[in-house]
Amino acid sequence: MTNISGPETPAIVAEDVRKAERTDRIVGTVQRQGALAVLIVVLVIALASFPNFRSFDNAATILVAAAPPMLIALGMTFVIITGGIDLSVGSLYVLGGVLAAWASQYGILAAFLLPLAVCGAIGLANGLLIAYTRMAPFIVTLAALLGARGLMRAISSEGSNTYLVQSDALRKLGNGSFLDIGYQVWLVAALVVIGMVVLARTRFGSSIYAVGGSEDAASLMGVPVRRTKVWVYVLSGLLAGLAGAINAAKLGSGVTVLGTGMELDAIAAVVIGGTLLTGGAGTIAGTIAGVLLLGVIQNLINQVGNLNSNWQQVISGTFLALVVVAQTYLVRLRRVT
Amino acid sequence: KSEDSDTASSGTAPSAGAQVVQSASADAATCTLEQFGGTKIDLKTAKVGFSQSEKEANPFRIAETQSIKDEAGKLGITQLTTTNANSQFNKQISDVEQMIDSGVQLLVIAPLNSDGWDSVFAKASAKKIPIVTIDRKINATPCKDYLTFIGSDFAEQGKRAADEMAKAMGNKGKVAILLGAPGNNVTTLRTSGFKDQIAKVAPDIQVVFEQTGNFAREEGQKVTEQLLQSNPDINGIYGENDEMALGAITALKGAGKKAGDVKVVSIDGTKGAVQAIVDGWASAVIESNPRFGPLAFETATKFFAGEPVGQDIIIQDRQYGTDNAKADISAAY
Amino acid sequence: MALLEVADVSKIFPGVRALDSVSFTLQPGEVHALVGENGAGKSTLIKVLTGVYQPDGGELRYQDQPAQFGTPMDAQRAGISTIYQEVNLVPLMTVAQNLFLGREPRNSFGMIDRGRMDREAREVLAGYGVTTDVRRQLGTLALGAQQMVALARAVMIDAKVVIMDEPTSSLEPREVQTLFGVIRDLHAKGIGIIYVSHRLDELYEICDAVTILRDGKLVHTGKLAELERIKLVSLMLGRDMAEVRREGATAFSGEGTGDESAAPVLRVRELNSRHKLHDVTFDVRPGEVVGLGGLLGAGRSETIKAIGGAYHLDSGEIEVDGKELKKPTPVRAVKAGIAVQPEDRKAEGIVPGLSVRENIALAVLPRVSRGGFVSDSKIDEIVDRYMKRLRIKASSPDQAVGDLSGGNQQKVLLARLLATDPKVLLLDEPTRGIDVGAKAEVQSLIDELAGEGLGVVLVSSDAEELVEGSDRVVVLRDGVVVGTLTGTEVTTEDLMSTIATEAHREH
Amino acid sequence: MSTETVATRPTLDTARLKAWLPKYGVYAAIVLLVVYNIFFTPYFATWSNLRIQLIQVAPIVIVALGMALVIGTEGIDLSVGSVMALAAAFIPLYLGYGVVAAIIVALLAGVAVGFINGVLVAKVGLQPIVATLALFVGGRGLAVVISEGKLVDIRNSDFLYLGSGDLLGIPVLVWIAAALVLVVGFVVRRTVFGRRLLAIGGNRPAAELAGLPVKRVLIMVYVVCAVLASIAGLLSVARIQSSDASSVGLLIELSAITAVVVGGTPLTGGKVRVLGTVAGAMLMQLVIATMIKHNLQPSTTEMVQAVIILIAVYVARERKTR
Ligand SMILES: Nc1ncnc2c1ncn2[C@@H]1O[C@H](COP(=O)(O)OP(=O)(O)OP(=O)(O)O)[C@@H](O)[C@H]1O
Ligand SMILES: Nc1ncnc2c1ncn2[C@@H]1O[C@H](COP(=O)(O)OP(=O)(O)OP(=O)(O)O)[C@@H](O)[C@H]1O
Ligand SMILES: [Mg+2]
Ligand SMILES: [Mg+2]
Repeated sequence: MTNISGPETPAIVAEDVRKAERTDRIVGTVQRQGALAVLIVVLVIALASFPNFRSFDNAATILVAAAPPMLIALGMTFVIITGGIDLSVGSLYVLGGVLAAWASQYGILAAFLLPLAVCGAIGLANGLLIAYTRMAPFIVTLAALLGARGLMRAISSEGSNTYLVQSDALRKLGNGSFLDIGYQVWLVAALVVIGMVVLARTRFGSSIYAVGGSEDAASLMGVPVRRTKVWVYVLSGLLAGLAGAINAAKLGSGVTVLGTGMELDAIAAVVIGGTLLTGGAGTIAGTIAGVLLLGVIQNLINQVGNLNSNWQQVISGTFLALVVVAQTYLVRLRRVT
Repeated sequence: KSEDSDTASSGTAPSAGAQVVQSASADAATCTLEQFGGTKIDLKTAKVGFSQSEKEANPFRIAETQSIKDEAGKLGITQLTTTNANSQFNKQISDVEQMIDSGVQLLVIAPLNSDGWDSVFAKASAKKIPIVTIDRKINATPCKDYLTFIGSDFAEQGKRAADEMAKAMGNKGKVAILLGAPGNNVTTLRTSGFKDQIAKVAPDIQVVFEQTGNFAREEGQKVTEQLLQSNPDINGIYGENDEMALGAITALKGAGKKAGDVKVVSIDGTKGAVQAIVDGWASAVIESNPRFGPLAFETATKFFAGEPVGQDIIIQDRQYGTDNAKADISAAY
Repeated sequence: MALLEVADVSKIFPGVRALDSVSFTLQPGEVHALVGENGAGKSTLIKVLTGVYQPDGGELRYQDQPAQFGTPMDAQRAGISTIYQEVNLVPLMTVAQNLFLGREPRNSFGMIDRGRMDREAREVLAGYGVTTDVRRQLGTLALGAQQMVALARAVMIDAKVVIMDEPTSSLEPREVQTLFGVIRDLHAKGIGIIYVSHRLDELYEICDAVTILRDGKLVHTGKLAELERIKLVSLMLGRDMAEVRREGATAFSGEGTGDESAAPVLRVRELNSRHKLHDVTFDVRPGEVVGLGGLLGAGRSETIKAIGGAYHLDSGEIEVDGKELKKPTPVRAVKAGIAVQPEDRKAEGIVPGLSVRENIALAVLPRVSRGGFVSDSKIDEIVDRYMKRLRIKASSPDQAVGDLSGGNQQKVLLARLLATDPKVLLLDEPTRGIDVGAKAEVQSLIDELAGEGLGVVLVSSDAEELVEGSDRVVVLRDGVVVGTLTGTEVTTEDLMSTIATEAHREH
Repeated sequence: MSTETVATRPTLDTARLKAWLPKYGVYAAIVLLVVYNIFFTPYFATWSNLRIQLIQVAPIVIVALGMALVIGTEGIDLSVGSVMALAAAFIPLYLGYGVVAAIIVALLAGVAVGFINGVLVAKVGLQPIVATLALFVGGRGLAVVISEGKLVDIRNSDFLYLGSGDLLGIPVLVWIAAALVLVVGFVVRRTVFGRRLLAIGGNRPAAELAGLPVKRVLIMVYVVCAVLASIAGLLSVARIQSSDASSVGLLIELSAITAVVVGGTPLTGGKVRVLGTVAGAMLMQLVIATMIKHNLQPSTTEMVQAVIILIAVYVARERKTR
């Protein structure tokens, strides 16, 4: 905006800075906040029409339930901004839970370290394969989805063996609360804030956007493309493992029948949050809105009550389509210049 | 996938298929309102929540949910909320928590999994909400974490299937197991019960093949097709639910087998499976009864009235064989 | 003492020897031109020098030490900074982020200091005459401005060697002068510069030494001043000097072919598009080449795309051959006889994965098919005709277009347009980034097509090309037609003054 | 899987191998697996076994064909399983009006779903994975609503002929799949639609500017994919002799995508390998069959599948040329 050009150098880009900038800003804001706008609308309607929705407890339940998906979607946001995708998170989530429950016999620290180590290692394998062999992320992580589930079944006698959480500290973490809001919500909030700072304020964050925006350009500009890619998958794996661990803490056991379709929910949340699947753009704030939106919709469908489960599916599908279409049009509204 | 999916026709035929409680031994543990620490309420005006685990996409689940709703209607319970977790365990947990938040006073839960209910118990016990779990048991302390369990004994079902299989095969031969969905308690118990009993009553029967058919007819069929290629000398197939067994029968027909060449025994008691006995393709079907409504509310009424109720209410499952299939098919669901 | 030196490097791609024992030396403070036809191996040599590719043979020495760069980052750290020919920035990131990517200023907590980054970015860019909000997405900037950002980025690090691969291909004359100012500065500081360009004037203006590549082989290296222009061209093309001498600066005949009295084949009336186009009006008669002049961002590309139905119009009328084109879409425009050659060949022109054959036939599939089934013989006929006519060099019609050199890609694109039998050709920078030989061929082709009665609209940032190629020039500024040059007015001077005076009057 | 020879300097032979492997690696893998089975799996080399494998793979092949077309346009379709469920739900409802009527209704359901997907992708501009996710979730729900959650036994023998009948000693199901492979192969290679589809996948803006009816082609592609899925759905119903909307085609989208990618079609669009897709489906089928025949547990099966997918895709991966 400020025109610092010296008197003798003529302004080369003499476009109408004012209008271009305004359009730009609005497009950016709406794209980033479209999910938030939809979320607010939905919340207002829900508050007005469902008395049971209006309680603090209900809000706390929604937040606690949204904690693991939030972690997974956080990792997914990083991955998707680089232009990748991670289908393995659902399996890693279950695996993380089983490992955490098993390791809890050695204390709470072990209960976190083991799932983080194993899921991080699988994320690392994903990342290495994707970064160094140029195999499509979709297919590499699809294989990891199968592999991690196989591993989970292998260590739980084909899933029939549910390990119980042995550590009281871990159970407490899962079901205790601070200011009446579950510990896990605070933990997730802290990680989300760290994630935001990393993405917006560190060189690693810049690299993530650069890799997704244009991989070739990024590598020519000296961005460590491969290292960045490896790291986002490691992060995604770690976060999925952690999500599994905090979920195990809440459930008190390493439940093996979880997590199917979790990766698709996470992708949906991220996309609803305005992150482009093609990479290069996206925000964590949007992802938060996306995750909460899905959680609230679920809660509302229950509030309506006594709906046959199949109708519930039809309604969720329709709602998903409506939200994404609305979001797209909000963005488009300003694009037509 | 469900452990019990079935052929057409839902609804309840109260007279034909009502659940019957196994006569409990005298010293069986009971629970009273006092022991549990709850307050007396009138069910009619109470808020009641029912959490279903799987989609109402198969007769067992349809019959189960319908039976709860019908019975509530019959008893004049107006504030019944039902949720369905669509086979997603975390959703079932938050469904139940949401119902607790909204102030339900009695919870009936068909759990998706036996473990993992810590957070629900924490919330429910704080408010002293009694929980009746139906069809699958929860691994926790009755009369404390939850009130009582009403359902079948899955290991027992497996054992009875083994007895029938041994009988049908003349105590010798090779048998294949079509397992249910991996990781499911029902699968585990129906498998262990069957294998233990076979080893006991018919040691000459070898279990040569165990593959999952995920409780689904199509997968039961596919797995059986492969099985018949690699083990053409198989004599018996144990399906951990009727659906897989029916898939197996289709595969047997496709492979040119005749009715009775391979003995088929399964669990559930759906019309289709019982019909297969009549047609000669299946040897026996062990029932697993889904009509929990009357028993669940009867137990709750007794409990709130201060009477002791059993902590473990095991229902009697009937069984169909060549002798009674034709006559009793109307009782199948 | 050489700054950067390679001896006998080779680079082999499947099917091509892109570099064949090439040696090259760069002295400190030298501006070294690297020239050659499209596909001669210039970009490949640069990529080998900067660690993008590993050579299949040969040796690299930097500051008299044997060197090997595994990645572009290694080369950058060692002080070799490069503006690559193609993509080199990230369009979705802001201008400032692009400028500082990988070396962002950080505060004491190790976090990126956004405020400082933006401030410094503004200051740096102002030095290159670019004044814009540095928090804008780079992709929304005009190509020229993007190129300037890339340049600023390359020069900002303490480089000892700056490599520029066709930096001026999307720059305005004025921007080119700014660039040259920067080069002279670097030169004075003793920094070595490798400069790749197809514009010979520029080479002679700014370079000291020259290295010429042909088909991946070194054909000449030495002082540029000692090499006659004609000689340079003949070395590049591997052709006889006399043959080259016969042809002028551009291959345009310079003779008007338009018929003054004929009814216009294209009538454009009062095109309006929010913020970009305002009442743009002009005619094109059959056989006429109408140039669209103006600075970057003047709206030339938008005008062309709007006529081709690919840019949103709020109002306006377009008539082709007397018939109105209602609600233009690309499909309708092609049907009406309009063919558009977009500015960005890679992103909007060719389909790189498909063969030459399929690219040429792409727009006319219904015509070469019956009942939805394509007829190979009909396609072959068309492909054969245009490959011959445009002298497209490909190993076979089944070669993927992405593997061709820039000039040949451009010709394939033109062939696709011509195959639709258009009445009007809209050409946006048809000779950008293609070598002298191919350029001449394209230019004479444009003449030839106009001679056959097509109406042609020509956009070119090369003022000489625009002036020599056009019968008339319509000058745009900020989406407004500010003047039309006809007859003897069609000169570079008149063009510049029209742009300049109108610009003054507006401010 | 044959190993790639590592050489310091590319010689002609390794170059040839490198060019050959991506194209034919999947066939080589099939051959290896078959050879292994012939030696180590009893009763493998029998006609009836081949027959079973072909029958089982047929529905996946049919779905994968449509998926390959969608992937060729740089899209993806998650809703195929739900389409199969919808087709399955309609069959028993309309079988009373005759086999043809039932089939037409099932196909129309496919057309409708494909149309919605196509419009969401082409006109609204949603990203394919999200656009089809909506119907992935909602479609099956709708199917189960339509069928009222009931599993219905099918007894119409004409209809069952499609699933279990033979023609000239070969199952009808296999004939149909083979015919569809030929048709799709022909469409991709020889029709205007096929060429346009590839151009759109290769460079959509270019295809738009060249005046191709991009939106129409995209909608068509999704319709074709959904119709193929509904064919697979009705054939599955005919094969298992009952219609169960809640289970038919469950998770088939992943099998189909795997088949397509293992078969060498890149997810980045612009290219469709029809025979490769068939081979990809066949390879995965053989892997699963081998596991089952050797009575391995699901955990092992899953892990082995993961490894085989990785190896197959690694070998078939496109080397970056540009
Ligand atoms: N990655 C690659 N894979 C295969 N062939 C390539 C690759 N890069 C370049 N080539 C081929 O190598 C030769 C040299 O290409 P290069 O880009 O170096 O030419 P150039 O002199 O820069 O041409 P231009 O003036 O068009 O930029 C060409 O034949 C080109 O097709
Ligand atoms: N003020 C602006 N705001 C956003 N984008 C702009 C602006 N000015 C130019 N651009 C973009 O920069 C590119 C070049 O601008 P435009 O097409 O208007 O110029 P032109 O006269 O065709 O110049 P040329 O074809 O020589 O690049 C276009 O892609 C356009 O969208
Ligand atoms: Mg080049
Ligand atoms: Mg332009």
